[in-house]
Amino acid sequence: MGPLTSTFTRLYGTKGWLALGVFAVVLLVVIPLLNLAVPETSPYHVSTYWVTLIGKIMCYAIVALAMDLIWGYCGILSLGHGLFFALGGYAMGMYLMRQIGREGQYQSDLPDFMVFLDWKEFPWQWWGTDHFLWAAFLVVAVPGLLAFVFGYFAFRSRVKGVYFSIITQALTFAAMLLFFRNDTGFGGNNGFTDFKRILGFPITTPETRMALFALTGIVLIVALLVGRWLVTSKFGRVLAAIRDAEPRVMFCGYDTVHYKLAIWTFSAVLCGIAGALYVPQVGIINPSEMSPANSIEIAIWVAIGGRGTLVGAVAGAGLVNGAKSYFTQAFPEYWLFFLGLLFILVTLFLPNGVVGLAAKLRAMLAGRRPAPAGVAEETA
Amino acid sequence: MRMLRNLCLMLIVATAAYAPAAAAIDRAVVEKLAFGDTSEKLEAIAVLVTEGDPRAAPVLAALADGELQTAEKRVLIVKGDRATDAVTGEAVAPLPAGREDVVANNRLRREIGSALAALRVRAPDRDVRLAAARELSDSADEAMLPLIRKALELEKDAEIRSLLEMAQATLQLRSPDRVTRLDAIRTLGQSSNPSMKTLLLPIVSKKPDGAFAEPDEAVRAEAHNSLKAIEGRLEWGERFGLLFAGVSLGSILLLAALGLAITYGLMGVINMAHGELIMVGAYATYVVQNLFRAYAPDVFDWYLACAVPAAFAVSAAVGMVLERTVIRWLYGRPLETLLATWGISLVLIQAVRTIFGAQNVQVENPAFMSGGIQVLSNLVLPWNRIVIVIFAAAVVTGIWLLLTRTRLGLFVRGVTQNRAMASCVGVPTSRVDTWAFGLGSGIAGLAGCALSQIGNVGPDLGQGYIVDSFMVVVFGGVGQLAGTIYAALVLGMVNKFIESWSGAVIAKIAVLVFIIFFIQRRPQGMFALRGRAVEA
Amino acid sequence: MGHVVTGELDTTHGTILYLDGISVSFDGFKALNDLSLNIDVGELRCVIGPNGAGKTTMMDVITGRTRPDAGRAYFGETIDLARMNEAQIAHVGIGRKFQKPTIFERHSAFENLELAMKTDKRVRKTLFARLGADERDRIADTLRLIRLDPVADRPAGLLSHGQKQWLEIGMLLMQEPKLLLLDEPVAGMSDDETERTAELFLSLAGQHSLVVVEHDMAFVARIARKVTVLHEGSVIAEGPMKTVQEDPRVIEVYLGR
Amino acid sequence: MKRRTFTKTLALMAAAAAIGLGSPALHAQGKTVKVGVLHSLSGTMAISETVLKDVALMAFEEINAQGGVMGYKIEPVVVDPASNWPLFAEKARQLISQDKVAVVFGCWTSVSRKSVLPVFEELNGLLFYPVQYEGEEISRNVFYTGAAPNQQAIPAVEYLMSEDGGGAKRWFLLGTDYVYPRTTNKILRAFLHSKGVADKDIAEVYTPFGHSDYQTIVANIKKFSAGGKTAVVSTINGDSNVPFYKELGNQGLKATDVPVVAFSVGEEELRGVDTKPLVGHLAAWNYFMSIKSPANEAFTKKWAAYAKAHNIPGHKDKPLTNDPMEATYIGIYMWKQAVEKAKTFDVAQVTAAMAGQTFTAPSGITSMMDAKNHHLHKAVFIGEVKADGQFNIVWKTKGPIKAQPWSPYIPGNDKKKDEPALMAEKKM
Repeated sequence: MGPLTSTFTRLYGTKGWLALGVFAVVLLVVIPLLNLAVPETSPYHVSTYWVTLIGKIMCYAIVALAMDLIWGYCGILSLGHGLFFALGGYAMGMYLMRQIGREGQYQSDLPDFMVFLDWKEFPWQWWGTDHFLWAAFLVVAVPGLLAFVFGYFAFRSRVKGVYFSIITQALTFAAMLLFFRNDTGFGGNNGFTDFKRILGFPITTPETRMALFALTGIVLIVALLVGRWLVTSKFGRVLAAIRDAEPRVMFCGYDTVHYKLAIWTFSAVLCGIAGALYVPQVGIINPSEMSPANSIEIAIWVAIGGRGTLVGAVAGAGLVNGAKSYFTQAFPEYWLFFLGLLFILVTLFLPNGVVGLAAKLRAMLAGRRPAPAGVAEETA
Repeated sequence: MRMLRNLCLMLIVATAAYAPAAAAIDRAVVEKLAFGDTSEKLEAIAVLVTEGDPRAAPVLAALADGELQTAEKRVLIVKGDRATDAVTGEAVAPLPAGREDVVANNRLRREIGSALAALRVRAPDRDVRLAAARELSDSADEAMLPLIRKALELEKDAEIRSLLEMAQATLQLRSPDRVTRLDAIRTLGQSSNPSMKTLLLPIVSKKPDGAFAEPDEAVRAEAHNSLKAIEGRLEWGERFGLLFAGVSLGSILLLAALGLAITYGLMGVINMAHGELIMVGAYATYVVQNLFRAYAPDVFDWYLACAVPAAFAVSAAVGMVLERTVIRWLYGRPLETLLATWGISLVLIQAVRTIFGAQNVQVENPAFMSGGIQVLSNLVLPWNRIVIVIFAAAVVTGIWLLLTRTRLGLFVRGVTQNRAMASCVGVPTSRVDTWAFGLGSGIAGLAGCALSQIGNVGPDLGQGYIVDSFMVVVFGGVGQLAGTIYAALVLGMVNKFIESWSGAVIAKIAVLVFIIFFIQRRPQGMFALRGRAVEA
Repeated sequence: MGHVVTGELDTTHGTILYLDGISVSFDGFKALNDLSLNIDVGELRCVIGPNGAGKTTMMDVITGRTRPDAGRAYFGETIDLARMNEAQIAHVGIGRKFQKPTIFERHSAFENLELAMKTDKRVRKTLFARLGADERDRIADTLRLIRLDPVADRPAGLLSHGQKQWLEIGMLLMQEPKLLLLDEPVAGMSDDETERTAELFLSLAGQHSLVVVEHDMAFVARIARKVTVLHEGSVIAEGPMKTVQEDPRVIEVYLGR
Repeated sequence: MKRRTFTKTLALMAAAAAIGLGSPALHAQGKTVKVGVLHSLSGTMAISETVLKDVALMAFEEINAQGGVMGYKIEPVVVDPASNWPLFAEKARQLISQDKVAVVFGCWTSVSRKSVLPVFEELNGLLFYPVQYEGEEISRNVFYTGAAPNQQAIPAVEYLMSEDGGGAKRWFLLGTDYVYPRTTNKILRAFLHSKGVADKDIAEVYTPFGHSDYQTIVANIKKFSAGGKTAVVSTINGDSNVPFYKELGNQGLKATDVPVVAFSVGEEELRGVDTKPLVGHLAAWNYFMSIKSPANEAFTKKWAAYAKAHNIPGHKDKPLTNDPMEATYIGIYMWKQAVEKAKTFDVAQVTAAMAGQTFTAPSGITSMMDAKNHHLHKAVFIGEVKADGQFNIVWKTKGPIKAQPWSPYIPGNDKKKDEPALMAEKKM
């Protein structure tokens, strides 16, 4: 058994790989075909509406995955992950704004809002953002660097549990207020909209949309695999050990600050990438992505799906956002009742989320006693 | 202002009783007042003032209050469903149909304000005179100079005299006589009223053509001195105002966070529905207010006496129901309480939206909480804020007494410190949990009642306070009631001091960053107990 | 930072742990008051004392959890413990067992030992770490020693209390420390298990240095060569069990006035 | 465990997707036409937008009772974008491409409009936007039935400069920090400059969204007003107005000393305020509930009856109408007229038919859709707050004013065409 095959089997069993394969084929082959090749009149046509909706949800799923890595596996609850998501989005947004060129309302090289504020040139934050590669670097670097610096100080000072959650919330709240200011140079409340093209391709054509969709699908699958690789490695076991008994890990000789910092930064970078994929698909980025409520919601996706299982996080993001999209159209006046009740019922009756429920059901079908779900409850 | 006008009105009605009713005011002038355009109305007011007829006062007051109406050619003063003829003062019944409002704008109202003051500056009642003199001191116009002079001759009261002198000085600023001008400027320099600054500024500034508006150098120098003197006095008002603003914001943060300090700080429930419990309290206040308005309008001003316990009871009841049905199953799983209570908050918001509508509802301040107390000429402390500061202090005292002097408090402290042990010694832990959660929720309700007096009452009310509340509790140190109190005051002060020179947005950001750095320095908050490191 | 080893352990004078005049106070309460203690290489030392005497705080100071307000703590001749964090201290060779067994409940017994095993514990190495055959053998040996080999794959949270105590001791052994600090190692163990633990400790002494904090006097008597008695944060007596038991101050502390 | 659940989850996601896919995308079948309503019913904007949904439904009901549009009954499709801007875009796409609505009435905030705009342009949908806004935009897919800055802000400032308005010399421009106040203040600053007001006599202050503590700002206004006759121009966003006005009233700043003119405060915003201390403060709108005209009387009565019949919380006890409600109502009727003129629901033809449509608005003025620029010609009213929360109209324009979405006070706008760019030019 070579190292590669052993890694292969370590990640998933045959069934798991099969499921992942089906998932990949649906995302990367079936949906694109149904969208692009099947005529709109056909009942099998998948409309652009569905493509953008699923694309959006996949971005959320990547964020949920990132959240699960730190919360589910390392026990660090961040209430500020929306910030990293938004920063990635803003980095990509800057590039997209530069791509508009002179097609804005004012036919200027500057984005409309800058013309409007009487700015004569790009502020320093915008340096180099007309190059895709630099923008792509920022997508990774800005959330990563911020997370690294913030995490370094917070973990070194042993800020833990709820205290950590609250200061991440303060961080994203402060950033939101900062970005809301027009003087900050990111378009204030209106943020960035009305993108025209990406890498020279017009952004609203079905082909570009599909390319973005497929790219998101690939990133999601890669993120799943990398995440899986991480959590099944010894590194993953150390993370879980930190979650369950951090002092013991320290007395074993591990410097937990480094471990936490590594996964925390990775998680932030993943969020940034998700944000960068999200912005061209939904067509807007605005500071309200950084609102504390949005970040809380990310935690909720993970909890609904099932904390500590990567698939659960993905499923949770899909379920909650799918439900939201459906409810807001089917029961526009009452959907908050349904959503609220869903949260309450899941926490009360499905402590391990939807995935936990699935496991329980299967165990019951097989006539076995359900496996002890989580021997020790998490330490907050 | 309105109260003053009403006072004066009563007075005038009283004096009018002695005057022969037949002696009416000039019909032509009143008609000009009612039917004319703005400039004609102003002329009519000037005429009424120079005549100095006290019977003109009710007509002017009615115009300012929007109570003057016309019915064809008649001019009426309409109060509720009773009307009197503005010219003759006779009662008119029944109310004629097809009445039109006589519209007053700000300019008219301003003129009327000073005209009324001029008319009553010789009133027998000292308080009325004082109010009139105060009004005149910054709004008198040339035409009133004779009236003021006459009043000064008769006036004995030192305070009123000084105000009248001030009023006279404002009018003498433009006197052609240099000495009079100098005197006037010196008099104004003793004032601490910002509007005097307004009057003095033009004297020292240049006209568009570059020449000074005031040709005399000595007068300009004197004006400079006076301005400096006024500004020096104004600065104290600003400083004190800033301090009060900080205390006031702190007391609001404190009220918002206190309930959370119990449900979260002591009980460990990450209660995201805390904001909504505040909102429930505010809506309870709204309902009580409406009941009073409908059934007991006479004692409307006392509705708060009823609303405070009602807000506490309703929020506490909601909290206890939540505790019994949802939260009790989640003890020891703090992060799951976060999710469940977030769901609860969504449900509560939507429930309120369904019942009361998405728009804000009106909660009126009782009369005694409207307006403010004039501490310095440029510093008015609003009553509602003062009351809230006192209320916050009272709530803190109440909680402290409850926790230290009662059996429930003893139980709560016992359960929060060591649940198992408390249970062993016979404390009914589950009932204590319910009561403690109810207490925290009830305090949130009290906060809602207080907040309804200064801000919006709408379904989103709670959302605006939840982040701040958590910041306060965490900053103060979880589980430390005293920490919460200090944290609220510190954050309120810091916020206001930064805001005074950087603006509201930066101030808020700065406070958040301050909290982040502070937690790095003291990861357990301001009042953390340093103790033996607890294992695992 | 993190893994900068501040010099090698130097025990040329035969002392492995050297505490001098350590004081720690919490909000005015003196948990340790001018505490001095020397442990020799290969020694098995028992520390006893009533509740609140400062035993656990002393361990906290040695392992870097609590910083002393005053005094010096040296590991060997050269390593200043007061300037290092927990992980560094663990790395230079001090292992600690908590009063309440602290293991990774959701990991299997095998994984618990794997995580504790002495190896390069930096992030990068851990990411790509694979268990070699000799490492597997070492873990298997330790599992047998602590008699957990039949339940190696069971989540540690499902083990009995005594098994958890043993697992924690096993984890300590995997760390290959030079000095073991053991806080109430036999609490909750059956007589049989206690006896086996005593044997284990006695066999360890010599190659390792051990500091055992224990309330079980029978156990202390069974293993102790030298006993230190703490009271109100200071050492009030030190010596063989017999001598200490007859010390009037010790009797006074234990029986009360 | 993870492996096993993965398959399950996939099946679950597929099932969820299938439910959505299966939802019928019916087009105007038989004698009904679908019309979208895109207003936030939850989240921060619900406070303002919910009532627009209701007034739209009222207008639909009324039109249906009169026989519908060209004989087609209107079938409203109400969705809740939940004050979430990306969700606005998603819902817009859904309304146009899934539900195939003929037209959408919706949006309030500028950012929500900016978010849906590319969707409407891409799918060639039709949006009626009913709220006063900052201008600087003309889209061929949008009709703007609210005021442009020259239909609200500039007349108000002119009034305050006049002798009747108090002859203000110093200006305190106070707003929430977002694009509408920023633009409005920029235009006003340029306008004030053109009137000879120096920069030192203009203060511009912004507060964050949801700001609720106005102690410092009111103190600053007081301080500023010591320098000369001052007026405050408030573009504070809806929700923050209550705390601002309460503070103003309580700190004893009277309208006779320092009048405040607001562009976002109407009857609905004052619902939550005790207005007695605010008497005399001003608002500028194209409609007030207190306007006396037969059209308005009919409109307010209809609304009161509708609110009662449909048990709309708040409005059933105290029905209020305001400017955006009127603008929504005008938009719906103008759309109906244009459809009937074009004899089709086709967007391009309806758009063409919209030019020059007139409608006797509840304000009593005959509003006309501009032949080119997609904005309404509207009259401007300035009202003073009365003690009962209504407004006294103290000034109004002689007749309707043409909107200038490209404000002449912003440099470069003189070159702008006063009509939407053609499709060919828009193309990338």
